Amino acid sequence: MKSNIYNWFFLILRRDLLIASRRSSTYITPLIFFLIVISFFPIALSPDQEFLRSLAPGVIWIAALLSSLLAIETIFSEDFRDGTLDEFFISNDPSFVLVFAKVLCHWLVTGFPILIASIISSLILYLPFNSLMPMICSLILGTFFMSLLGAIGAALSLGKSAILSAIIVLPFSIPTLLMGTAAVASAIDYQDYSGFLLIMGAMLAIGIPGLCLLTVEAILLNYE
Amino acid sequence: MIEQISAIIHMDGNGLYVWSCFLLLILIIGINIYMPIRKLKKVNKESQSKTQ
Amino acid sequence: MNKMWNYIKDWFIEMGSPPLFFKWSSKVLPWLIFTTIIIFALGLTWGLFYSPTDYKQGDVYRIIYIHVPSAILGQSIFMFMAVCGFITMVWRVKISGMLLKAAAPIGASFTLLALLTGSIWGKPTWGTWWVWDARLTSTLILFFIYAAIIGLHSSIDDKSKADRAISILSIVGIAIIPIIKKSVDWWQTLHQPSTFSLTSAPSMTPDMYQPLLVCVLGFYLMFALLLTMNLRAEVIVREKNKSWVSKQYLSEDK
Amino acid sequence: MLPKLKVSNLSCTRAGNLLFNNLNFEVNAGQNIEIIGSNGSGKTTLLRILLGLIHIGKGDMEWLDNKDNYNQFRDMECFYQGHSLGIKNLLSAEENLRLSSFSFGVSEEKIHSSLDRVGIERHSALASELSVGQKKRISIARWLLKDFGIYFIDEPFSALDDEASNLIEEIIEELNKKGASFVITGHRPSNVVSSQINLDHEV
Repeated sequence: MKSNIYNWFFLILRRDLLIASRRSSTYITPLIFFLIVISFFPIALSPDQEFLRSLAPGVIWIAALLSSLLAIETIFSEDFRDGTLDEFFISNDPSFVLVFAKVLCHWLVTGFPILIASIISSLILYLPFNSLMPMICSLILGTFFMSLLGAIGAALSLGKSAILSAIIVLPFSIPTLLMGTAAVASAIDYQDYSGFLLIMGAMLAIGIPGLCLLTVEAILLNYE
Repeated sequence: MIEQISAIIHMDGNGLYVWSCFLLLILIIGINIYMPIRKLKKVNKESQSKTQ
Repeated sequence: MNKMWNYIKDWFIEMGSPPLFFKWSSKVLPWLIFTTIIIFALGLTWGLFYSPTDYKQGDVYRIIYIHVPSAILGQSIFMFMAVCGFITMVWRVKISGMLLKAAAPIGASFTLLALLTGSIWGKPTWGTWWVWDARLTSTLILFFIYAAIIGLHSSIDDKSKADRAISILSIVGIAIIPIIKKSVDWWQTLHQPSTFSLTSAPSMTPDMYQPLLVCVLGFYLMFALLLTMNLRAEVIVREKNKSWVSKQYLSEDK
Repeated sequence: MLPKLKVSNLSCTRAGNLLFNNLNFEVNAGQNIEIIGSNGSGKTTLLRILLGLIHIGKGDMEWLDNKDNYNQFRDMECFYQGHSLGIKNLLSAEENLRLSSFSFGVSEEKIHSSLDRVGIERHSALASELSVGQKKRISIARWLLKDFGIYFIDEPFSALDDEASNLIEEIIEELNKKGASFVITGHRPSNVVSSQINLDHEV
C-alpha cells in the first residue's frame, strides 16, 4: 500500500510524541526554565504588587520566547544524525507537510509546558484574573509561531551551535512579542484584545506553509 | 572669506556633531573600500609565494 | 519584447560566469569610480555647505544629508539581497549567491551608519543619545538581521552552501520586515503619542530637498561601487586556483 | 526485463573539485551494483543524487514506472539506508520497524517474522541497550518488510563480523530472486555483486 500523506503525518506525530514522552527532559526543561526566569524579576527588581502587575505581560512573554528557543535544535538534529530524516525527502510525498508534523510535535512538547508555567507565573506576578484567558490564547498562537521560526533556525544551523539558531530566530520574533504583550496588557486594563490575537493568527496562517517550505529547502542544504 | 570658513566649521556651536557624522561616514566607507583590497592582496601574496 | 528578454537573459548568463564578469567589471570600474566620486562629493558639499540653515534646528539638521540616505540605503540593500536570494534559490545562479554575500557587509555598515548618525542627531536636538523612535528602532532590528545573516554565512565552511543558506534567511527576512516595521510603528503610537518623529524631515524647502536627492543618488552609486569591488574580491578568492584567475588577474597584477 | 533505472553522463562537482564525470550505468532487476571508491570519493553523494536528495548538476536519470515507460520522476518505492542506520535509540526494535515510513501497510507478524529472520530475540528491548551489530540487524530487518524496487545501501558490510555478513549476503540473494536490485557502496568488491562502478579511476 503506497504511503499516503495522512497516515505518514500521524505516524511521525505518534513517533515523536512517543520519543518525547520517553525522554522527559524535553518537556520539563522549558517549564523549569520559564519559572526560573519569571522568579528572577521580583527578586531582581522589586516585589511590589503594583509594579509587578505593570511588568507582568512583558516578563511572561520574554520568558515564553526564550524557553521555546531552548528546545529548538532537538527538532531536526537527532533525526538528521540517525538518518531517519532522509526518509522524508526520498518519498514522493510533499515533504513540507512532514516537516510541519515535526514542528507540530515540537510545539506540543514545548508549547504546553510553557502554558502551564505561564498560568503558575501569573499568580507569582499578581496578574489579574480577567487577563488569564487572553494570555493563554496569545501564548498558544505565539509559541506555535516561535516553533515555526525555530524550525528554520534549527535547519539552517543543523551541524552548528545552538546559539546560532537563537541569533537567527530572535530578530524575527519581535512582531509576535509585540502583539502578545499588547494583547495581555490591553486585557489588564479591560480593553478589547481580539485585534492582536487576529494579527497573530494571520501571521501564523502565512507562517505555516511559507516557513515549512523554506525549512525543507534549508534541510536539503545539509545533504550536499 | 575667512569669516565664512570659520562659520562653516563651527556651524553656530553644533559643528562638532555634524562633522563627527561626516567623519563616521568617511570611516565606514573607508573600511568598506579597504576590506576587498586586503582580500585581493592576500590572494596575490599567496600566488606569489606559490610561484617561487 | 521577446528579443529584449533574450538580450537580458544572455547578459545575465554571461554575468553568471565569473571570468566574463571580471573582465566586464574591470572595464566598467574606472568609470564607476569617477561618477561616484563626482556625485557623492557634489551632493555632500551642496547639502553641508550651501543649503540654507533651518530656522528651527539651525545647522545641525545637515546631518539629515547623511542619516536619511544611509537609512534608505540600508533598507533597499536588504531588498536587493532578497531578490538575489530568490534568484540563487530558484535558478541556482552562482554569481547571485556571491552578490548576496558581497552586499551583506555593505548593508550592515550603512545601517550602522544610519543608527550612529541618528543618535548623534538626537543629542543636540533632544538631549539624549538614543531615542526610541519608530524608524530608529526598526533600523536597529534591521541591523540585527544583517548581523544574523553575516554570522550565519561565516559559520558554514562550504561557501556555495553558505550562500544558499543566507539566501533562505534573506527571503524569510524580506517577508517579515514589513510586519516588523508596521508593528514597531504601531508600538510607537501606543507608548509615546508621536510628539516628534526624528526623521520626519522638518518642513523641507525645495532648495533643502534637492541636495538630499543628489545625496541619495550618490549613496546608491557608492553602494554599486563597493558592491562591485566586494564581488570582484569574492570571485577571485573563490576561484583562485582556477586557471583563468592566474591568466587574467595575477598576470596583470592589478 | 527492462532496466529499472538508466543513468546517462551524470557528473557532479562538490566545492569546486570534480567528483565524477559522465557516469553511465543501468540498474536491472535482480542484479546488484557496487560503487567502489576511497573515502571522500563521492560514493554517498552519488547515492544521494540517485535518490533525489541532491540536485543533479549535469546528466539525467530515467526511472521505469509501472506502465513500462521511462520518465524523469521516480514512482517506484525505494529503500535507503545511510551510514547512520536510521534506528531511533529510544524506540524498541519492534517499534523501530512499525513506526518507520518503510512499513506502511505491513502486518504485525511480518514485522516479527523479519525480526526473527535476522536473529533479534527480544523484540521489545530498547535499541539503546543493543550493540552496534544488533542495531545493524534491525536495519537489515527493515529490508524484508516490503519488496522495494531498488535498495540503496551505504556500506552494508562495514564493521560486521563474518556471521552477520553471510546473513546479509543470504538476504540479498533471496531478495534478488524476488526481482529486487541493490545499489551498495563499499571499499572492496564483495562477492554478491554483478557489476561495479569505480569512482577512483574515473576522475
